Amino acid sequence: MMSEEIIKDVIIGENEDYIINMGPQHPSTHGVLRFEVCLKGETVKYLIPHIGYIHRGIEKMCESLTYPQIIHLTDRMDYFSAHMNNEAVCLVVEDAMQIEVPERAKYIRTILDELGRLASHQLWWCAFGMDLGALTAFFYGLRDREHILDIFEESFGSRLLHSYVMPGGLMHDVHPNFQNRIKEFIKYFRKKLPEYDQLLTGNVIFQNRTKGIGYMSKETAIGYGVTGPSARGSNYSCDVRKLAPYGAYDKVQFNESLMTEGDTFARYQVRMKEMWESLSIIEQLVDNIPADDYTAKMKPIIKLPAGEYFRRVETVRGELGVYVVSDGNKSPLRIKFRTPNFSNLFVMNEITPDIKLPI
Amino acid sequence: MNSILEYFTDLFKGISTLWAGMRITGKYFFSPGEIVTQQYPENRKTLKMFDEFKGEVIMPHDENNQHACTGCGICEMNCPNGSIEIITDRVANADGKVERVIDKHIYHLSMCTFCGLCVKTCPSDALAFGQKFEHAVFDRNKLTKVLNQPGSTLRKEAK
Amino acid sequence: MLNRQELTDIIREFEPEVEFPEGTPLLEAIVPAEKLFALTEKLKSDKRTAFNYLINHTAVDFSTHFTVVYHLDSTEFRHLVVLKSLIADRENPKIDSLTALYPAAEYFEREVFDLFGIRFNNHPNLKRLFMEDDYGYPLRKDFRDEVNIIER
Amino acid sequence: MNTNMSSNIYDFSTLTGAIHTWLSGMMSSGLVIFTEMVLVGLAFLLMYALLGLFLVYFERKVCAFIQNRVGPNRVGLYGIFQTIADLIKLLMKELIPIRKSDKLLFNLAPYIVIICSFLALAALPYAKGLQAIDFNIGVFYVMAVSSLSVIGILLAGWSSNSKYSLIGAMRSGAQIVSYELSVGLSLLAIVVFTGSMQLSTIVESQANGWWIFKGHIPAFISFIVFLVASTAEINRGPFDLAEAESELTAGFHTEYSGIKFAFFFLAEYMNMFIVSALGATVFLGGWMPFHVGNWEGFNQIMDYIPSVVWFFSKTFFIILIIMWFKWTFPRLRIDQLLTLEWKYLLPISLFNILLIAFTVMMGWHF
Repeated sequence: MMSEEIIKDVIIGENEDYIINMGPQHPSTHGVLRFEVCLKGETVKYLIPHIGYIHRGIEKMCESLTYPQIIHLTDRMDYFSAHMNNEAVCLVVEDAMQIEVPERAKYIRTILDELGRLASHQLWWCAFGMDLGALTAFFYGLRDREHILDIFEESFGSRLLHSYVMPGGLMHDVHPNFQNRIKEFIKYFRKKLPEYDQLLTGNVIFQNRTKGIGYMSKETAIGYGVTGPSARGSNYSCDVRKLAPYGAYDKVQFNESLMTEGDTFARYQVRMKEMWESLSIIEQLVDNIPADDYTAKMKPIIKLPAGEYFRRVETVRGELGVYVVSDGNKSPLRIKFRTPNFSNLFVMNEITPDIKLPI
Repeated sequence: MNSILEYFTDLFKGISTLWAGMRITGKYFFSPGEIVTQQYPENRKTLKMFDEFKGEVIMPHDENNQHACTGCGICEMNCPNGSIEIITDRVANADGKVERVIDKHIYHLSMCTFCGLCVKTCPSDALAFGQKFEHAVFDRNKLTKVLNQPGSTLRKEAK
Repeated sequence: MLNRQELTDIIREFEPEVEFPEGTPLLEAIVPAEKLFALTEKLKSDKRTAFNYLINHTAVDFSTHFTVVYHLDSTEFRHLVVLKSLIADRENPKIDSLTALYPAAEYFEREVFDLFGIRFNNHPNLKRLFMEDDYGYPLRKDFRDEVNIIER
Repeated sequence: MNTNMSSNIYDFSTLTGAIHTWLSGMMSSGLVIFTEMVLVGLAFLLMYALLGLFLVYFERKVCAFIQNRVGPNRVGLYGIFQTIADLIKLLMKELIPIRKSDKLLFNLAPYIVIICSFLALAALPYAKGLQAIDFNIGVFYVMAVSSLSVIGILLAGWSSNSKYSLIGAMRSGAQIVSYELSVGLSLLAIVVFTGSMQLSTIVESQANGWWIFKGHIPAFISFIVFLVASTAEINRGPFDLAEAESELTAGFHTEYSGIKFAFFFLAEYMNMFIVSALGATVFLGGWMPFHVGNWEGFNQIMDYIPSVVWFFSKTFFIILIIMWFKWTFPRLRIDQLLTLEWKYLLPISLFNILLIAFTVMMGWHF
């Protein structure tokens, strides 16, 4: 006698997990992580993220490097928010040594932060479109991002990993063309951004694919430590630029983009709004860069007084915390980067079940 | 009745949003002037990098084959990846004093991350960034370069 | 938003054994390891403090002992506290897990376990996050790997 | 209205007739048929290869222009030999055997897919008098044959022992089976107008105007339905769920390499050609030139353009639209795909048939 349970279990295999791997070589994960996705039909039952494929032991390396040398490593943690990562370390060092950064440096840092945010959001937009199958979006996003990278290249010589922010200010002054180029770019991009909306945001296929998918409540976001645009889509106000302004953020008017729906489309809209906000922040700052020194006077060898320091900045993807334990030497005893993606990723298992496979 | 109305408004709204997207792509299809890609090897002659471009670390020499590097080793100390090695030599100068001169300034391009700390910290401004960007070679050893040219000497500042 | 003194008083009220070091930029509280979970539970559930957001959790190796560090924030009041616990036992370091209070702690703790070898009691899934199972604990000061790490 | 007088100069039946009489003079009648079959087969093989190569190149150029790029431009002038270079690369690639795969079915699948697309070519009228077999059920035949390729896709997905392939194949099966309905119903609209399923008759009936103009709004609706449904039936974006590369790496042909992959690739492009050619024949008048009412002079000029040119330009117009779809829209999810078919396309086309039957009954069409 076979009971119904046994028939279901053994013969039909109903309780058997059908697991497919998304990554690390899968086209949608680009070699950085692996999702172990368990399916029932086309519906996701559960999803386990596996990370560490590009873990480079930066924290260990930092223990034998001086602070200016650490900065060039922070670029590589998240290369789309290289400036913000640099700035986070610089803020810690400046805090600890009590250095007053010149206004000019603060303004330029803030402009660079926002330009970096724009460049990253453009790349996010095009990669998001590509993952959904709209390949043309990918090229439009990259086309516009090129203008920002050109601005970066003209001033700092590199397009992606520019260790340009130094403790005390900047590495060298910006190119004389800097302001003009930014103004040109803003004029150009204000015309192109509505096209993004027409191509993807309004599209009925796109809206059906994203609305109601991956719902994350505010409590889930806080509990898992999700920050940045992902959390702001759940009406969780967590913008460090507003909460604890650094740089020149206290001198500009901007709104924190919040959405209440908490689904993928809300998170998408938060980022689209942030692009407009970034444009307006840059517009407010670019004409008012004060003529000043680009850096404060710094000692050739930077030694932090013994103690523990913690600073947070808002990177593109959320809150980056830098925790430094110094014993008075020129390199830290322990440095810990609380990266936003580490926390943002692990909420995946909470929000993905019961949605269809193309996430 | 309402649901039927909804059905048709949904349908036509959907079609209009699709048409909006098709207008954008159609516009670009018929405007070849918007093409932004560069024809890389063909435009080598006209391709000009920005002045600040970090292609590789070079040591500028003047027309007398002289450079400004004193061999102090600050760049070596500041390099986070150990991509600079300096070999100094002790040579007796005209006055009979023994003085430190640079023998070889070795630069491993393969390890360099272009952070710019060596150029920034150099006290005598002996290093700079070059404009060359085509670094591909078939032999990894070719990426290790000696920056000071053979026979070059230290530039003496006019006192 | 409570200021530093008020927070100090509240924490002292919850747990009299807590020490508060002077002259730190943020409010720090050194908690005995076995009291950590109880104190954090109170800090989270109390209406006045409402520390519901674990920003950061890590450990520091001071060669003589480990310090486990928690940065707690309140999304309601936006005040911040740093909780620390000292673990003197280097051979078999152990501390209570905070996963029951903060889901975010699960992965922070797995990372700390992976890099320092500190075990967390009551952790639902304490496996190594990055490294292989038989690899050492790389962020300990006495860690040596002749093959993969070149020391200068 | 006798407009076909001047287009007779391009009538291919004189050419084929001449070949037939020349061959009959040399050999027995059975041998003549055999030789003609071989000739036709060779001609189709050549056309298949050339069209496949050209379509791949065309697609790459179209998507490049849409995306502000130049597209292939290195191999030959404007990169016209790029696809030939790709083909040589594919031919030289290793065929990777998959462990625990069903060897027979795994090897059979690409052939099924490519044979199905090959079969459909036979019934299409390419020009006046240039048609391999003029079935009296031509529309039915083309549809039946082109929907057979789902068998090959399912076999490929099942036999390659890969989860991605299996999911891709299952999706593809569900998709093709359901969209087959809408394609059929939208073509049925024109069959009702014409009263015949023979493709040559359908073309002849459009001598005084294409069905998309003659059939008023119902014909236009069925044209739109046909475009959408046939795009879905040939697994192209935005309906390319079967090979959604950001989800299933490559769907049902994940495990294929070399020439077997090339077969799938080529068949996909040829299917696109076949549905476009069918659409052009049924809705846009096939090889019939464009005529406007009583403008005799204009119509005369149009007649001087060869009918082959008319056929291929119409076909490529539809191909261009299908490519425009692909390079604009994001991909649908599987449930939305089925919703679109069963909730929107099918009721609309059913209602449309009713409308057309009424129009024909009242004789309102031209």
